[in-house]
Amino acid sequence: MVDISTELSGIHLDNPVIPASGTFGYGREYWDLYDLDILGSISIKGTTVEERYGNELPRIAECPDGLINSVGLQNPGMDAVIHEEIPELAKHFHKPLIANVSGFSIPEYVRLAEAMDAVKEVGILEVNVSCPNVHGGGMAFGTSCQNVAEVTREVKKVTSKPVYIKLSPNVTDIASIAKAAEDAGADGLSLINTLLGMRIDIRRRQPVIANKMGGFSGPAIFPVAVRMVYQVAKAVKIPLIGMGGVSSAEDVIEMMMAGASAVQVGAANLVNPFACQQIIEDLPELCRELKIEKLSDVIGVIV
Amino acid sequence: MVDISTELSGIHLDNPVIPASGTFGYGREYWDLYDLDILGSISIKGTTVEERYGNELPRIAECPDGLINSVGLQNPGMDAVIHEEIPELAKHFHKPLIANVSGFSIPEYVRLAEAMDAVKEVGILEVNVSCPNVHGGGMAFGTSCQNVAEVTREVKKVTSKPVYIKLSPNVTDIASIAKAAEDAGADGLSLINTLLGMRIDIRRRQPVIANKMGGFSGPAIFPVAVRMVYQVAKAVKIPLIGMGGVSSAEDVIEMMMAGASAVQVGAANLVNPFACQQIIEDLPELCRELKIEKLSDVIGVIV
Amino acid sequence: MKDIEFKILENREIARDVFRMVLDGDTSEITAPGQFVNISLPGRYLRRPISICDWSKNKLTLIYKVVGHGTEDMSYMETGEYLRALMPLGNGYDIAAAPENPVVAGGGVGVPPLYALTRKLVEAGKHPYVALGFNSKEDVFYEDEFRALGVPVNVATVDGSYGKKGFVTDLIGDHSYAFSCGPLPMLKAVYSRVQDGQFSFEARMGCGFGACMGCSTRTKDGYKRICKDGPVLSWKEIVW
Amino acid sequence: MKDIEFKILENREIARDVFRMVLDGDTSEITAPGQFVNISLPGRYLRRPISICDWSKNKLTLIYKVVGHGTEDMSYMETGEYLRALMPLGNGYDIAAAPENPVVAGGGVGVPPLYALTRKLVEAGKHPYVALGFNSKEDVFYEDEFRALGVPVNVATVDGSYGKKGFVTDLIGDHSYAFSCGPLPMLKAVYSRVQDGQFSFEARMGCGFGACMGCSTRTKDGYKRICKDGPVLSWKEIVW
Ligand SMILES: Cc1cc2nc3c(=O)[nH]c(=O)nc-3n(C[C@H](O)[C@H](O)[C@H](O)COP(=O)(O)OP(=O)(O)OC[C@H]3O[C@@H](n4cnc5c(N)ncnc54)[C@H](O)[C@@H]3O)c2cc1C
Ligand SMILES: Cc1cc2nc3c(=O)[nH]c(=O)nc-3n(C[C@H](O)[C@H](O)[C@H](O)COP(=O)(O)OP(=O)(O)OC[C@H]3O[C@@H](n4cnc5c(N)ncnc54)[C@H](O)[C@@H]3O)c2cc1C
Ligand SMILES: Cc1cc2nc3c(=O)[nH]c(=O)nc-3n(C[C@H](O)[C@H](O)[C@H](O)COP(=O)(O)O)c2cc1C
Ligand SMILES: Cc1cc2nc3c(=O)[nH]c(=O)nc-3n(C[C@H](O)[C@H](O)[C@H](O)COP(=O)(O)O)c2cc1C
Ligand code: FES
Ligand code: FES
Repeated sequence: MVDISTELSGIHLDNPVIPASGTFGYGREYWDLYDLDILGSISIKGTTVEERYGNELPRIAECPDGLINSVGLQNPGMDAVIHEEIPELAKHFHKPLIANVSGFSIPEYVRLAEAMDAVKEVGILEVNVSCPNVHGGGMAFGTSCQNVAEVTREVKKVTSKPVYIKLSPNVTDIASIAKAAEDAGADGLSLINTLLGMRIDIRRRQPVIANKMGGFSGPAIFPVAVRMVYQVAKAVKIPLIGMGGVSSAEDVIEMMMAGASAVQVGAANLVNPFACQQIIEDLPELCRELKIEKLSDVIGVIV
Repeated sequence: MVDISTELSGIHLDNPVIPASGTFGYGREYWDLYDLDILGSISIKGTTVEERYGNELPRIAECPDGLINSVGLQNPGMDAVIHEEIPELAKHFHKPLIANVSGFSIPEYVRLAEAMDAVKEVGILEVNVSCPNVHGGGMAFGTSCQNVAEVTREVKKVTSKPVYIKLSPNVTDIASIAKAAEDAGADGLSLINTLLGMRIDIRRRQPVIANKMGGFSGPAIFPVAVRMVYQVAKAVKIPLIGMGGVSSAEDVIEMMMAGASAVQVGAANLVNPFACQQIIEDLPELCRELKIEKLSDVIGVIV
Repeated sequence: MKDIEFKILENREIARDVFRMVLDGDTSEITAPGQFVNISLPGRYLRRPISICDWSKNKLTLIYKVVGHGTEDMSYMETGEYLRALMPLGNGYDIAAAPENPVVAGGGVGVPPLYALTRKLVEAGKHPYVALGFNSKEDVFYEDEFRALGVPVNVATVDGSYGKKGFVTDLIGDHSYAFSCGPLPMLKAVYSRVQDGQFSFEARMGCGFGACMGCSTRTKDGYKRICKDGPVLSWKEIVW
Repeated sequence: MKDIEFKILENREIARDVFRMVLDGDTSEITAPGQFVNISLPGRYLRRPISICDWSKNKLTLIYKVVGHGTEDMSYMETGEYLRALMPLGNGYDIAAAPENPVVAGGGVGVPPLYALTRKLVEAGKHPYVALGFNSKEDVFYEDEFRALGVPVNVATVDGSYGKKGFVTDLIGDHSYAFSCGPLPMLKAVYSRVQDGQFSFEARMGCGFGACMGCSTRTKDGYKRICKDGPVLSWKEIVW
């Protein structure tokens, strides 16, 4: 029997596979498709203090092996998420959730953390300091060590749940930002968020998406994600949730070997709503083939 | 008749298509395949002062819609390039070349610039401050505004040929680096070089390439390249050579609409040695379809 | 919603750049005309949304126009090949809400979903009047198929090369209730001439099944996802 | 070098995970056994280098082992499908340089190029002795085909389940001249037992035709590109 379980800050995960924030909503579109309890955890759609409509349409652009999105954190706001979405989701998923939150100021991050701290279903707080889709928003935080450290410190003060900072890949030196978060008390790190990308509709002579630029993700960014997970794993001691293009059981193992304790699957859910189910089904067999008895043994094996 | 010509710092190009440095060697592998004179220009393999063997094998890793290379600037050194390679190439290509050079210190960049300044076939000096494959080398220069400005200033002092600084995409804010180069006197900019990436062979539990990390390029990076060209075009007034994943006539036009005056084609040459020829053949017809009479009119049309 | 493998029974050009594809596979979950499928194509990352033109047991008809890479790929597919599609998606038209004599107004590749809609309206004992608009004679398709449903059909072309010269709206006048699908300017024009109705919209989609918020659009009743809460929106809720 | 479209005439498993593919297309540019082709596969960015096992006018035989995604894709291809390959690539073996009685030593999927080599040696009036090594009985292929060329053939398997138990080197003893292709440890072992010869190497390739320096390896005569200056290197220039 292959053991594919893993652990994040003391929380046991039956397997390392977690749908990534923003690609799984609050579970509604998936719970009729398969039993959500097969998942390691779920990272819910990025939640803000207030309800947000998000950016104008079009919000999606196709790319080679990926897509650009500029959803812009559309969500019903923290109160609705806590009182409506999470309780509904809890009927279908009975394990600790990952609450992904985005603020537009330090006090907002603090309010979000306080609110989520009180939600029993939330196992981990995932603090998104990196969404490139919000003007004047997360991007600024995510690209400076000082800001990341400050958000981390303030959020840590108001919650006893493990705090994972979700890092932006659009930086010169991701390891130093990771280190800053660790030094400020982060319990773990999630990486990577989307790369900033752009596509142009050459017929209409306009950017494909209304917001011009947006977040690029999917298999195309996998080599960048593996590199960053690897670099960060060498720089910090706290656990990492690796993501960026993961679409198969092989990708999960590659991310874990690079240094991730668990893995999120984003864009893949959109083009194949059964992606996570498939990956979880494939993992044990692949482990056997690779002679891995305990999957968590391979975390960070690459020197 | 569609006019697909363009211009770089006063140099007329019959068309905007230029094979990218490192993917076309010094032309030898291509001149039997098609008439090189159809090309807009050629950016020769990155040349260093001394001969370099480069990195250990394996140097190549496959990626979704791209590849990672860690060739490490293998080249016969400046003297051999100037006295053997360029004269040979000049028998097959009768237009101004782009001499791509890489130093390991400011004095080396200066020596390279001085040497290339004397070569009549060289139309443009492309100063690579961004190759991620050389430890202690180009990477450091390319990620700091100060260094980029200094290299630019010193190189400008010793050559009267147009100097194009080739920028690294592995930075938080490419526009500010571009601006620093422009302010220091750069005549133009080439972007982007490869993204730093990594792949792991999960069977061997080792990085695929000997050097662990390497330069990631190909269609996968196209959305990042378009975004950066667009950002830089908005920040500077000097001409840009856009590159990163360009593989079709449509890609050329997308890059130009983002702000590039000419376009380099890299990885595409490796998987299809006839790529540049094909693109040049396709351009006029595509222009007609898009009702573009003069291709250079679309440079930077995206506001 | 299922990810279903279909076998191509037919794939041929029926008007300029417009192809009809007939597929063999499980159609049992389709609940209403106006729903769509999201097609997976090798080498293209996103799926392509195409309306269900018609269906019967194990048979699905799509009509698509070649406008880009994905639809071009589709046009090269041959009988006997397989194609995967996530389906059925979207709400579809609500036939029960229709009055006795609705107008069915379609333009260009907005026409296909209206075929099964009209068939269903007729089967439900209603008497739709069908108005179809195209750019030019070579673009016209399915006029006869609509007629075969036993309903009055009128066609307009922008250049006047076939049917009446002008737009769909020139065929319908003012009307109390419309079912419509077509390009945005057409939808707007129809909208302004009716008191009520159901309109089908397009949007660039990430997922097509409601998960990504890529297609969320503002309505008078709050935001709605074109892919899941639409593509059909009611006259009353639309904001232009 | 041309990018040639081939039609698949045959593609079947001839040993465990080992397939023979026979292709119809232009082979006129092949100059020597030991050259290879670089195969383009839909959805895979890089091409896959596979040695030419044998060729005649418009007919090309490849033998490949399924070891990853690309070779798995190949194994699913069917007769009548098309496949593009850049070819011919590499230098190939120099038959003229061979003595009267060379040994031809191959291991696993290093065996295929040695087939055409042996045929050419025989045609050139030489008398090669063929030694083939495999892991196990189920992995053995082409023994009969080599024999049909009228040359002595011996087979070894690592587990002794077929032929002699042991390695290729156990079949050849010391020898003056070898042609060899196979896994690195085998090449090394053969190298150490001969005074001269030609050895075919593998490397991860970017282009396969000499442009990218992705496969450059150090030799006693300076660096050589496995894809262009190789894959066959001479005994004298190899550095391990
Ligand atoms: C609900 C719905 C139903 C549709 N029904 C039909 C139909 O029955 N017949 C038909 O011909 N067309 C229909 N369309 C439009 C069809 O989806 C596009 O023409 C098609 O996606 C274009 O793909 P492409 O690869 O050829 O174009 P490309 O421009 O190469 O596609 C690039 C990307 O843009 C998207 N895209 C491009 N145009 C559109 C568009 N108009 N709407 C949504 N996404 C687009 C593509 O899906 C892809 O992700 C429908 C669209 C929607 C949203
Ligand atoms: C000159 C030459 C001749 C060859 N001849 C044969 C032959 O006749 N029969 C045969 O079965 N195999 C041969 N090989 C090995 C064959 O190229 C690989 O087995 C094949 O590329 C694996 O592809 P994959 O997609 O299945 O594996 P994956 O591991 O999925 O491939 C990933 C990447 O690594 C490359 N790669 C993986 N293994 C190798 C390897 N051993 N050598 C070079 N690149 C590799 C692939 O080409 C691809 O770019 C030859 C290799 C070379 C260099
Ligand atoms: C449509 C979409 C919406 C997203 N929304 C969020 C979000 O709300 N919060 C967040 O932290 N990341 C968000 N992301 C980023 C993903 O969680 C993930 O970090 C990124 O997409 C890389 O993974 P992938 O390549 O598997 O998609 C979103 C991604 C997509 C594609
Ligand atoms: C094999 C290889 C070698 C390269 N060598 C160089 C080099 O010597 N100097 C340089 O400036 N860029 C070099 N590059 C980067 C390319 O010139 C180009 O900037 C990059 O690959 C992005 O373009 P692409 O996606 O079209 O390949 C190399 C790229 C590849 C793939
Ligand atoms: S396309 Fe994803 S929600 Fe509509
Ligand atoms: S693979 Fe490119 S030079 Fe050999």
